[in-house]
Amino acid sequence: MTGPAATPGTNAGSAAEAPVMLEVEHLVVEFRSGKERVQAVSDISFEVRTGETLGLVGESGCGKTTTGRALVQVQPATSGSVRFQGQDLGRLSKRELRKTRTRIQMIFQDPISSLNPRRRIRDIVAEPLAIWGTGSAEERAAQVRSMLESVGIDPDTAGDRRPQEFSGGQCQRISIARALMAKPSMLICDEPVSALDVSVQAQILNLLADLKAAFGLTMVFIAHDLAVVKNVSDRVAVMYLGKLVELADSDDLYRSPAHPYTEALMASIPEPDPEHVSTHEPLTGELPSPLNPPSGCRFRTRCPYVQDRCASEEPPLREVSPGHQVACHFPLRQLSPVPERPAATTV
Amino acid sequence: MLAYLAKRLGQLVVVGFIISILVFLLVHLLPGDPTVVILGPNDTAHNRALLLAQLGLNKPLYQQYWIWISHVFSGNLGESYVTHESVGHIIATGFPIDLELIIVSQVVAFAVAIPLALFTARRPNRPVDNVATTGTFGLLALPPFVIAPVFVAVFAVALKWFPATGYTSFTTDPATNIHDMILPGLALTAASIAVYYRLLRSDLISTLQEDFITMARSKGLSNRYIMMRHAFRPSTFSLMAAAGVNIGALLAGTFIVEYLFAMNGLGYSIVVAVQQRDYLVIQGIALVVAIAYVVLQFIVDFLFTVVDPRVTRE
Amino acid sequence: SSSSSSTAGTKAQSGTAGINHGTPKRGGTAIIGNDADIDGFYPPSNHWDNNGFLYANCIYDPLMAVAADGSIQPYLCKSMTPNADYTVWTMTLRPGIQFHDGSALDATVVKNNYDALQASLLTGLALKFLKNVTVVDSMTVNFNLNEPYVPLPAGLATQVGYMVSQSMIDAEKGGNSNPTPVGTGPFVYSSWLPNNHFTAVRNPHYWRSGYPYLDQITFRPIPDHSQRVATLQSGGVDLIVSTDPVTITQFQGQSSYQVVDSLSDTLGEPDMSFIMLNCLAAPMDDLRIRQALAKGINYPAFAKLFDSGLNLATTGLFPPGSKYFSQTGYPTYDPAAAKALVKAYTAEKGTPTFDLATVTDARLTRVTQVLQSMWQAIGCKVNLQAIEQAQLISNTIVGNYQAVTYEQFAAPDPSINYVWWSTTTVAPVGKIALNFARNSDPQIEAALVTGRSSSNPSDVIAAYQKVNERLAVDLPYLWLGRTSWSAVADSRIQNFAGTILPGGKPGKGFDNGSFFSTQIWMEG
Amino acid sequence: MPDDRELRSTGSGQTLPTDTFPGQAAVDEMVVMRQEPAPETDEALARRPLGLLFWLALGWVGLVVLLAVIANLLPLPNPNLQNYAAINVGPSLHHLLGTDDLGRDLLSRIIYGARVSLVVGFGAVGIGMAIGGTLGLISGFRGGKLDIVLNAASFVILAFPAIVAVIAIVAFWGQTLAKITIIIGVATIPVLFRVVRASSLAYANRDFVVAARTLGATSTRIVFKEILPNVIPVAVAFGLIAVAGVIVLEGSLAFLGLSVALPTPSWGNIISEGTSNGNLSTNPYILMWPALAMFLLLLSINLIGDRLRQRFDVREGLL
Amino acid sequence: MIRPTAGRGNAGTLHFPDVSDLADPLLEVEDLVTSFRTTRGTVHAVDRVSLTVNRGQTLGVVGESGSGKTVLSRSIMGLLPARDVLRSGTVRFAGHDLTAMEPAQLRQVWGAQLSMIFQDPMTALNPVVRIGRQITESLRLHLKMDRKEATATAIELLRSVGIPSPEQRIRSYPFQLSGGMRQRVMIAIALACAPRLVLADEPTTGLDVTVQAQILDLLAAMQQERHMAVILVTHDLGVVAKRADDIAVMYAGRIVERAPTRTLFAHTRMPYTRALMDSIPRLSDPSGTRLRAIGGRPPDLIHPPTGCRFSPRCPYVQDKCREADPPLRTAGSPDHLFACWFPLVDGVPSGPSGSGQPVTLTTNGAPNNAVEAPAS
Ligand SMILES: Nc1ncnc2c1ncn2[C@@H]1O[C@H](COP(=O)(O)OP(=O)(O)OP(=O)(O)O)[C@@H](O)[C@H]1O
Ligand SMILES: Nc1ncnc2c1ncn2[C@@H]1O[C@H](COP(=O)(O)OP(=O)(O)OP(=O)(O)O)[C@@H](O)[C@H]1O
Ligand SMILES: [Mg+2]
Ligand SMILES: [Mg+2]
Repeated sequence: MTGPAATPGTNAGSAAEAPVMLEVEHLVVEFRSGKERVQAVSDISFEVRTGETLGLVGESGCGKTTTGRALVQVQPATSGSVRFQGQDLGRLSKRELRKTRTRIQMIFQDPISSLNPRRRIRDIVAEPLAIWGTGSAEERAAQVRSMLESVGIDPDTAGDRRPQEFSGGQCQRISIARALMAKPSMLICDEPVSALDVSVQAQILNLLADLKAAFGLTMVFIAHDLAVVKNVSDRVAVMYLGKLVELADSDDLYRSPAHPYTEALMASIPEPDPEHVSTHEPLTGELPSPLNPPSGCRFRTRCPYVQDRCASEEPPLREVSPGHQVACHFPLRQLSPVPERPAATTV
Repeated sequence: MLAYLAKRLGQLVVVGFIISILVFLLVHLLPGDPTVVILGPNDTAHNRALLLAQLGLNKPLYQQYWIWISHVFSGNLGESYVTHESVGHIIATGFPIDLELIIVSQVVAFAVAIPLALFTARRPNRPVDNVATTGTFGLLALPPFVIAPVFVAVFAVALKWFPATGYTSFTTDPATNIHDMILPGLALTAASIAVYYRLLRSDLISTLQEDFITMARSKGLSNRYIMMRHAFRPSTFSLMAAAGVNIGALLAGTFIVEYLFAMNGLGYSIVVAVQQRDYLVIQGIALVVAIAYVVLQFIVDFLFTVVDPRVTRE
Repeated sequence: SSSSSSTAGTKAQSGTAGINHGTPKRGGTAIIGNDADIDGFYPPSNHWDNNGFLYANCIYDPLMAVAADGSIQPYLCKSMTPNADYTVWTMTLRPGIQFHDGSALDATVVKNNYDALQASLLTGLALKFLKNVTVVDSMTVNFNLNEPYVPLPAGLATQVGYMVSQSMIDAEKGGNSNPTPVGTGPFVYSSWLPNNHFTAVRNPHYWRSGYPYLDQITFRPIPDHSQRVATLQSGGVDLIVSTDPVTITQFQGQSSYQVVDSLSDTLGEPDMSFIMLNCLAAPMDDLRIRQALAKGINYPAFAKLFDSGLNLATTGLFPPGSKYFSQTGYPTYDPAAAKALVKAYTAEKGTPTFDLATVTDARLTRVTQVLQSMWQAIGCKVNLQAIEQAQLISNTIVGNYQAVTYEQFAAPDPSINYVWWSTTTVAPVGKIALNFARNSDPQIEAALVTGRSSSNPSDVIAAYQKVNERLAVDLPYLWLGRTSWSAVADSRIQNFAGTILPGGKPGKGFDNGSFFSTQIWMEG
Repeated sequence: MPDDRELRSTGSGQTLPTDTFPGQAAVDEMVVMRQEPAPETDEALARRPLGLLFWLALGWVGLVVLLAVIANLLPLPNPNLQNYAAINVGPSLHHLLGTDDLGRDLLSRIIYGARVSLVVGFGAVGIGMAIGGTLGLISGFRGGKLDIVLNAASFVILAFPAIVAVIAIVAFWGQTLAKITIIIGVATIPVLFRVVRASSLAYANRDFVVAARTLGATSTRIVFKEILPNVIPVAVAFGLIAVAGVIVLEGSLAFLGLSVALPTPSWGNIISEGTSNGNLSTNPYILMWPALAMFLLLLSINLIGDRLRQRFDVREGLL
Repeated sequence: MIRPTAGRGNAGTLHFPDVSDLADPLLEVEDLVTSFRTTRGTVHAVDRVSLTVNRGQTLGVVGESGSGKTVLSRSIMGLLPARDVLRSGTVRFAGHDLTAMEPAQLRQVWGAQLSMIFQDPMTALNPVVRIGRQITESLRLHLKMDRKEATATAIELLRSVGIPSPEQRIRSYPFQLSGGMRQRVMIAIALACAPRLVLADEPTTGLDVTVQAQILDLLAAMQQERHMAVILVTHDLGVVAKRADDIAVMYAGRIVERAPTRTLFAHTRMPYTRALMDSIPRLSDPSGTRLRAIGGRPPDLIHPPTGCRFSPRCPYVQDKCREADPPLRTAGSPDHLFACWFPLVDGVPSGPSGSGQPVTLTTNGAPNNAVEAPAS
């Protein structure tokens, strides 16, 4: 199954031709504590086109959140650049950056803590307008109302209340509403659904899809639930220990992962179906410490297909098929094309 | 660790230096000067000029400061203008008194506040808790100068359990020393009990709401064990921070109690020195107190790291 | 023996508390609670208050001392005789007296003592009349004066009469400003921890053979009055010294305590409590205001409030019974007259407004509150100031005050107070003046000169009566009473207020808060 | 310079120990457990019973404040009027609380004394809060050099023996109520600075602050709109305890003669008078009444603070 | 094997013999009610829940957030706040009624016989106590081990839950571990004394799939080894699908459907369960597929809706649903209980019934023997 990617989803039709909105080059983020340095993100590059949704997946602690925060410049990059609509965000002055803020927004991993517990929902959502002094008080109130309505929150009962009076799902929607009030062209969503139960999760994913359709929103969607990522993304990037290991169209990636880590990820997905039989051995071993990552390929310590070369040489990210990049010396696509999986049985 | 110590030492030097300048300026800005006290009624213009020259107080301030601070660095704090006692000796005899007062009062405060808080935090706002709260606030409303005479009337005059006044150093006679310290220590203890009790209680209440307490219960551990081993330690931060500030304030801040109990501690000595414009004594004590304060904060910070491993040094 | 019996016994013998003539016992340690510490033991560089003399009387002996009859008696010296015009006094020392370090008391050491005293910034002023002291022979010195000074022996019963050893003088000259005290006194210095305790032990080689009775004497300064009382009651000290009249009423009549006080002391010049007015500062520069203030004090009420009625109305420097006593004509309580005076003043210069300053002391702040209330009742506006001691002294010296509480003038002889009242020591406000009240009265000056230079006792008495009367006219001082010194001892302490001078005469026992410890003994 | 930042936790996102104050740590957990609230929650919150004690306490504080304010209008004798015919009389119809050793009416003195105590207590803490609190808020949020410098300054003030400074300043400057309030107020600045700074620090890197920044909020806006509302409950609760502390402190200064000039009554100096001149044994009422009034006020203030905190506190009432 | 002394007859069980018949269920919960008194009103967090768990079996409990899963498991344990809680009903565990036990007796059961894995490993581990001690303290308490023995056992336990170099890790504090490791430490603590029943409250939320799989496998292995029963609480149907023998679906404090896992997936009766399953994004669906969310919101547990609690959100709601509360009952297989007036048959609701009697259903040829649940 080589060749062009399968027909993209309904909403990704023009993504490939669309102009690049976000361009990440050689991004490195380091945390320092005392003498120790943790490279949470080590040298990753990717781009996101206008109107596209890029999914970002990977093991817990691999640097997804850090990447997301570096994109919106709340986490300073150690090196590398983030270009947004042609501007290098890292080089902007404080004032210029502040102006750019409205166009690129982030939904934080923990929706509850990203809302000020002491402020009323109405004020929180109106904050972007208040900051920029947009419109009169009444205009703002009207905008807040319509935005709350569109994220499925009743503005009449909710407006006067404070975040802690809402469930996680509602908080998530409120923080989405706030992010959208700024009318961004790009939205970074950091695990917006991981703590939510399936029904709330479904509501939010639908909402994002609607927004994307309505506003042509460009998104980076971070999650660890692969089914969710697949559902929302046009393309998916897989991270492992601070590195980008695979990047492909989502259907393509799920159909035939080229990196052993991606394959292991797919295999570990619990199917909500008691009849489903898993074909792969689950991944074993602990995530190596980012303090001293393994030499060569970082996945080699847990890779079932490891070879000598993996320890000595770091695999570069390269294309195995058009639009499908992988960082592996022995990508699964070349060694043995993965047989198409039997369609999961549904009830 | 070494780097940390070095950094701390650096802080100590800087803070000590700033304080030395401030103290120096402040005492020299005080109205009146030592000649008034020393010469008293013999304060004639002539005598005063002579005395000022004798004491080196006729030099420009910055020179005086320089002379003083360079002596300090060679370990010489000078001597009292009034009694001619060496400042080093005043501090050496006074510091242990403050230290003992602090130890006695704080040990008692902890000994009362901690068990009380451990006892009441499990069932807040119950009668026992209300009684304890009321009681500790009663203590807070009674300043040491009220408590001291009452204690003396009861425990010294009526019961003759403890001496009414006086201080014998520990090295001279440990038993008498401890005997002497009880009442003044208790007079200082009251306010600390209230503050510590309140802080620990409220922190304990928060801690007891933590999941890890339920987790500990789910292991079948006894309530006592949970309070002691699981709840207490994570609840001691405010307590330690408050104790740090409080103990710092007690350093040379015990004037009233030392005055009432006729103890020549630093608190008493520094106030007397201020009243007598005994510059070198004030400066010496203030400097030592400042250094002690920095060291104290160092200890508190260190205790933080002991109590909570998440807190790191640097 | 129980105190009641001993007190009763004492009364049977002498009629005075604190003076016992029973059989003395040897040994024991007396612990005395006093109100503050000495500032040092070297007479040239310290100034001694009652506590200073308490300590000094243990370590040192004075050249002269006051006897119970008011006469000045030789102590360390054998005799002292003036020349005809009282400008040269020849003193013969008692033979065989040794300092604690074994050195002998001779003419040289006395001369060296005076050289040091004269050179001192502190004591030099008090010895202004003294040209020098010269050695005549090993046991004889001459005091050569600049001017006639008749009451010189009384002057030598003060701080400048206490002789220290050559070793101390040398040590001081050598740069040790705090030399170990070495005297000829009944006790030998043992330890001094300022503001904690002072201890001296029996001098086995004391020249007054048989004395002292005690093995050891310890002084513990306890600054707070009630705590000092509590310490006595709890047995922490055997004797306390106090200025608070409450002490007297509290303990008088209690069989287990003996109380002596200075209220009936008629010798020399007593310690006076008064309000000092700055005669050069408005509104006190107007005599009418000073008069109004004097008339405005409801003295009977005042005495009842403060001295429990013990302190008799005071009209001047000398109490009835003193040889200097006379009716001074000091104004009595007359609110109507006071109001009229204030009214007159107000009409001219506006409401008299002034600060009444005091040190931060519970009793004195109470005094000032009462005075404020009384003076406001006659139409003055009084602000109370609590200022700490050093600043208060400083203010009074330069005249930066209007009215201030003061205690002063205790002296074996009134002449010693010359500088405080002399017109020669007045200076304008802002300049240093020893006449703090800045009262220039030529009549006082003349009387004072007579008082110190006349050898005729009746002239002297007349002179000081004149001073006293003039003060009642000029009103630089509003008398509040005598400072009510008292000592309270538990029943074990004997004879703390009775001392026999070397010549055999009884000495002045309790002298403004101090006493000799030579003949104290302890029972049981 | 000493810097709480050293005490930061590493990893694990738990609240920082130095920055902890009761009630913040488990907010998140709680929210997970919270069910969709009834629509009238805000009113319900307002109706949450504060307890009889709270109202008693509030009543007492209110009464004290009211009496102090309208003291002039009350049929009270002049608090400084000395009546030597009625010295140290016990409580009676004529003198409800008795008189002191100068025959002054104790009730009147205590009511007028409340003025001083309240002005000093609230005024000083107000000053400390306005300056120390504001600096703490900014310092905790901004960090960096500013924080280091302010910390060092607070440290220097804290390490300086306070009594020396007070004696010096009072000697230098005088003893009016306003001055005493300012002096004590200045002394509380570093303490309040550190408390507020600690909790500001705790919020400085919270997600909602970061979120506000991504929206383009300026630092000033973040400090006042995002951080301040969170710091206020802690600051108020601590401030109330500080008020209690300052009222007692004024008493200690009065004991040393360093507080407001006499005969202006303050609870502190009435207590101080009650312990001197033998009054403790002859007339214990002098000490007792103001001590009682002060005790009840402290207790009430604290109780109010406690209950208010409980109410503001998101977490309380869960378990 | 985790620990040589584990199993019956160890010191900890002496006070707590299993008095029930081995064939009887290990845990029988009957009419368990747990409510919280709050200032807004009483929150009926768990409402008349009955369930049973057999030895060695796994019961999955699923439901939306806030449906009472955590409260249920804490209520079974008896670990509820001391005040403002109402609990009634019985919890029989190994033949003993836990609700009737004194705290001192309960403490002998907790940790030793019955243990719990808490929902959030971040907060459930004491941040200032080394993990070693957090494991050994219950060993020392219940199994009377000495320090050395307990430490050795703790190391073994850590090793068995897959923590590398446990000898060193035992000295770590929780904050020094990654989220996955902490979760495993929690499991090690819960398993330390070889309890008969483990209540695992969302043991894998917030973990990525690879770690999640590891943990679930580990739990299953231990269960096999020790014949241990597990209540697996989760909102992720994917997790329970292959791990549980039975599944109970909770909604608004009640169990609304209960069946063996396969039966439940194959013949879902409750529209709610169905809706839950439908809202899961499927890997098999192409990217961008619209999800079928459940409309509306979970009910207010203070004023729950009358009738069927799911009725306001149920796509097939009928008048009856709003009026009468459906009892828990069976249809088809006797072990499939559900609370719905119009249960689904092959994905479509059965017809309305005017009689108010439970509808008799025939599914997969099962006998027509609907039984009213014994509930009140
Ligand atoms: N403030 C920090 N200081 C030090 N290390 C950090 C910090 N924040 C993150 N890290 C480390 O950086 C790495 C990446 O963390 P990040 O939060 O980006 O992971 P993630 O992929 O978002 O994980 P998760 O799925 O758990 O959210 C981890 O090893 C983490 O320990
Ligand atoms: N202490 C309490 N006081 C009042 N209400 C409570 C308390 N604890 C839980 N609740 C309520 O009980 C209900 C059930 O909560 P529970 O935590 O059991 O839900 P859950 O099913 O575990 O949800 P999640 O999936 O989010 O963990 C919720 O509405 C919650 O608000
Ligand atoms: Mg993340
Ligand atoms: Mg739960």
